[in-house]
Amino acid sequence: MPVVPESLRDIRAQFPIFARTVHDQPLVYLDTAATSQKPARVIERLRKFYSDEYGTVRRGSYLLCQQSTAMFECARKKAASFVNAERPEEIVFLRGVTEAINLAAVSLARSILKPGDEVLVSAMEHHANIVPWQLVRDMAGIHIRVIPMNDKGELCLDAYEAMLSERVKVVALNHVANSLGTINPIKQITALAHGVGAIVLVDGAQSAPHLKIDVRDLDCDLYAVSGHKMYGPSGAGFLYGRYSLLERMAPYQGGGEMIDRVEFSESTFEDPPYRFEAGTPPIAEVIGLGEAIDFLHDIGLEAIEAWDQALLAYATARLSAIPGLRFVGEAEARSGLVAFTIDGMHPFDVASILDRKGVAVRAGHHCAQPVMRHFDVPATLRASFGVYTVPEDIDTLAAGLELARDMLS
Amino acid sequence: MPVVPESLRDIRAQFPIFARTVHDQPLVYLDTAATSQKPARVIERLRKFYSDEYGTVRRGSYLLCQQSTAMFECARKKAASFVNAERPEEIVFLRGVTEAINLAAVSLARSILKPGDEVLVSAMEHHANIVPWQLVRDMAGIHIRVIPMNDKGELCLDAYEAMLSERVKVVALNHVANSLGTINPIKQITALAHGVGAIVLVDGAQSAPHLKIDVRDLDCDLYAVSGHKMYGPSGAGFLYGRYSLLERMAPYQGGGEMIDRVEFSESTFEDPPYRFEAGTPPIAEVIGLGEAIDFLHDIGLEAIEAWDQALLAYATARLSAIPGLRFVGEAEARSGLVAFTIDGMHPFDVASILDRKGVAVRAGHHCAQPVMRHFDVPATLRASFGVYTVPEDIDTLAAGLELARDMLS
Amino acid sequence: MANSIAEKQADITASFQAIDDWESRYRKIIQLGKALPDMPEERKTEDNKVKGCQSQVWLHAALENGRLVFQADSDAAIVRGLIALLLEVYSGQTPAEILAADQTFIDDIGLIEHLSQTRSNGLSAMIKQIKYYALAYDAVIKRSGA
Amino acid sequence: MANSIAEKQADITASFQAIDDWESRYRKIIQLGKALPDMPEERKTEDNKVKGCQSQVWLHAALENGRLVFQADSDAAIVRGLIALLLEVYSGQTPAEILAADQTFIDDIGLIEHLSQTRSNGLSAMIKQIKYYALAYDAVIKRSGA
Ligand SMILES: Cc1ncc(COP(=O)(O)O)c(C=O)c1O
Ligand SMILES: Cc1ncc(COP(=O)(O)O)c(C=O)c1O
Repeated sequence: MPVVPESLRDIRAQFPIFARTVHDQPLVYLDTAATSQKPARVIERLRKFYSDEYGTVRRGSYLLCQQSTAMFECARKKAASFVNAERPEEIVFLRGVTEAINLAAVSLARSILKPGDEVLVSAMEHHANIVPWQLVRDMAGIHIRVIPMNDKGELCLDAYEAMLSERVKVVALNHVANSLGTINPIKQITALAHGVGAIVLVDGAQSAPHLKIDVRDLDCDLYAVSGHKMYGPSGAGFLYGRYSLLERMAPYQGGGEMIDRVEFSESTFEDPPYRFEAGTPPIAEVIGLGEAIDFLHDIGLEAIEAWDQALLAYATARLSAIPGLRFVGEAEARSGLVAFTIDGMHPFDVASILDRKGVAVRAGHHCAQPVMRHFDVPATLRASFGVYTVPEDIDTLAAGLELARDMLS
Repeated sequence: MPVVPESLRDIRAQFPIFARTVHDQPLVYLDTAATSQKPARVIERLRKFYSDEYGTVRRGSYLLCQQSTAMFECARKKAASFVNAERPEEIVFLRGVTEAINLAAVSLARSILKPGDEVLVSAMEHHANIVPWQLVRDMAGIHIRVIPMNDKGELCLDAYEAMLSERVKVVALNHVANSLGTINPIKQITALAHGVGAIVLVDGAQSAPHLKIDVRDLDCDLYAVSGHKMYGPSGAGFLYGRYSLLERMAPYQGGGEMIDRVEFSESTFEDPPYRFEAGTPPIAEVIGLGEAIDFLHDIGLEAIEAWDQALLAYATARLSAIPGLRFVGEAEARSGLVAFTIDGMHPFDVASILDRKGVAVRAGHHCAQPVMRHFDVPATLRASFGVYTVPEDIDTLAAGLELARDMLS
Repeated sequence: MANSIAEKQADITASFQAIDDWESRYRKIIQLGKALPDMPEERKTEDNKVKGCQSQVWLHAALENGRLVFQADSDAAIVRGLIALLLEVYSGQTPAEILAADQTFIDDIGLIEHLSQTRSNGLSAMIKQIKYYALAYDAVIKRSGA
Repeated sequence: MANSIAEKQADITASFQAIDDWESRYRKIIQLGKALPDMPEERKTEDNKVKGCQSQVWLHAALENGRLVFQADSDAAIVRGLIALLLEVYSGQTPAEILAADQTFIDDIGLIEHLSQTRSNGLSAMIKQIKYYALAYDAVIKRSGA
């Protein structure tokens, strides 16, 4: 059993939720890939902001507004440094990855994509990186093509290379697949895409909580993050965009503060990132996200990454022993989760029984129906890790799986 | 000076922000039209949810998720009853009014609007109800026409009637104008619009915090609300939509949980309201908004409406005495705010001096540049009220204006 | 004569409330599911599928002598058990009886108190679907009776 | 010879820090604004407008004998006062001196500590614009000098 490293030793105590029970059992939370629990300092940051500091952002001439604006812009700096952006203006705040990809798809369709252009997505995408492209497809006259994967859940890079041509304008894929745990070789993919002049959009929903992100090293053009999966409040996330690209991108939503001048006949728009932030943003939630980034930095992303790998190895070994259990997703490079089925048992039944033992895992298609069809399963069970996960959680999960087997067979 | 009614007597004590000072002065917060301060029970609801109850919503088979979902759907019921919708499924949660109108514009453009159709907006709209229509105009081939207003800031209903024809498919206007305070006669406007078969979208950003909303009585088709202006958290609001209309409307953002089935070739979508709620919603913020609605109901909307009118009358009388002060917006029916200029003084200078006296008012174009042009002013000062506003706040404002006059002339 | 819906619901509720640990209640539900006759494969059509469930659920209804006869199935064991309970209560009742029935009993058996509130297991979707059939057939009966 | 930027900044900071109530500081700023010569109307063009301000702000720059001469104006009195301070410090300096200067003094005078952080009064936009001009003319000088 791996030993919790020094920097994570007291982490669990910082998450108030673990003081509660579920069906009279201690909470074993293994659904961080859906959303993470929140440390006390993030909750306290929200309380303090709403209680003592609350004001709207931008353009107010009074102190509360100026201070809120300064805090909001400070969160932008934190987000920029979190992904190693060149400048804070490369960060657009929004609700999360779903909105980020919708923004990118619509904005690129309005400004850059031409009829006949191709958008490549991978076979292991979350619906959030499929449906937005379908929604703009007809309007923009583009084609969506799918980069295939093998049965371990790894992208076929040869096939990818063969698909690249001058017609390919966007390559959109996740850094880590939420249904499989696969870590995709973004740097390599980006280099190839740039060879044909394509823009690379990375869905970082699952990577941001676990891996050190460096958009300059990856050399990607757009990188989307959900704050609620990385210990921040619900309702806030961000899109990193290379500034020279953001400048070429048309606005997404229209409204206040994203405009320069409004006439009924026509409007002109602000520079990025403000052009993309129409209306009152999730002010407190963005400031809370800044706090979550500090929380992650204080632990150290190297330590987080290493612990995630240790948990993954332990879970893989521990669950392999369960009769009939088959992993779905066995890529060499993985992060954050194990997904599996157990012969003869429906994931929903198993999850319902686990719930009674206090274990929160996800049963379902994980918003990745094409992945389920690839592996020919209706659904899988997924146990995903956070900074608060300990090996004992995996043991409890394993014991629960044994009980489920007993009850269901 | 009006006397604070019984039901609002202790309200101020429920808002922790008033314990603080601004530049060593007590806080006089007169920018509720931009965003409201938060009562302790809303802040506490967030803390409790994040600390003891946090989970994602929909489709999880474990207790935290099921309970979060129940709370989230309970907030939907509260929002439905707040606007007197027929059923909870008529409520779509989103970030706020800006997103609501963008959703409506894009969705209607994708499903209902045809080239040559007309969208009427009023001359007193916030940019949030102008720019979204401009963004879809070219794609949909529609025309935007403007319902004029008179110099008191009232809509010209004769002109409106004359503009109505079978070509008009949407009439989009605010219930209360944020730059003028005008209350528009929505019921009458809706009846006329329905006479030519047009859909009526109401921007309720400024009405929801002050007036009792009854979408069935108004008979409007879409009604947009920002939670952060009505004592709820930032990051959450909702769009009411008549169910039979929502069913005809195409999805807006694509992603998880809004789909039924996803293939790379095509996807099918959920029924409303889920079709319009792609991705992880602002979970805690929606639940907090439900608490804010309870807060408003506990005070009683009649009392809130009456107090708002009392403050408006007092402010109008009190500020009329200030030499050179001109009101901008003198409609018979008004709510929530007074907007004005003072001869020879720039609003920005006045607001900066007021800030030093602890008074937070807004100086600017209030995201309504066409209104500024109509009244031929670069900007105005706006003092807007909330449930915590007392007549003494207006007195402090008036004293601050006198000081500004002294310093600036 | 068949027992009334209310009587059957009371019986089921009592029999579950008599069991005081969750595990035994779950085991009982799972047993009930096992005892439920399989639905013929040809009835497991897209049309008969109940939308909005994590597991697959099929429901088929037919009117026989003024009574609604339901067949249903699921690929998940616990859901099958719940289906067995629902069929025991509703199948063979008249549309009017079904429409008049209180549907909260499933909340009362202390097994799945929270499940029916969410869209997670398709139970509420299935109860809704049963009511829809009852409503539709009730209209049919009234029209042909007039 | 003209004083250095640093000296001027130190003088201004000291003179403001000597006043300890905000009202007197504001009155002084407003007076400085009143004393600022008006910018000719024909220079108040769209091109000379500084973007991102609540009040209107215009800035014009010209190179004279290797030194940058600025003219600026605003329709708001307090901003005019701040402009007067900026021109006193920067106008007449060489591009290289401006580029090398520390621009935080405006934060130090205890009047507008928070304003320069936000986009609210155009001050930061104006300082940025001054630096842009310095950068541009510095390049011009280097090229013509080489
Ligand atoms: C890979 C991936 N992409 C996108 C999303 C959508 O993120 P959100 O729901 O925060 O918009 C998720 C989370 O469910 C995800 O795991
Ligand atoms: C009338 C009106 N419409 C729309 C908005 C935009 O609301 P939000 O910023 O919450 O999206 C506002 C608020 O500024 C408003 O006053």
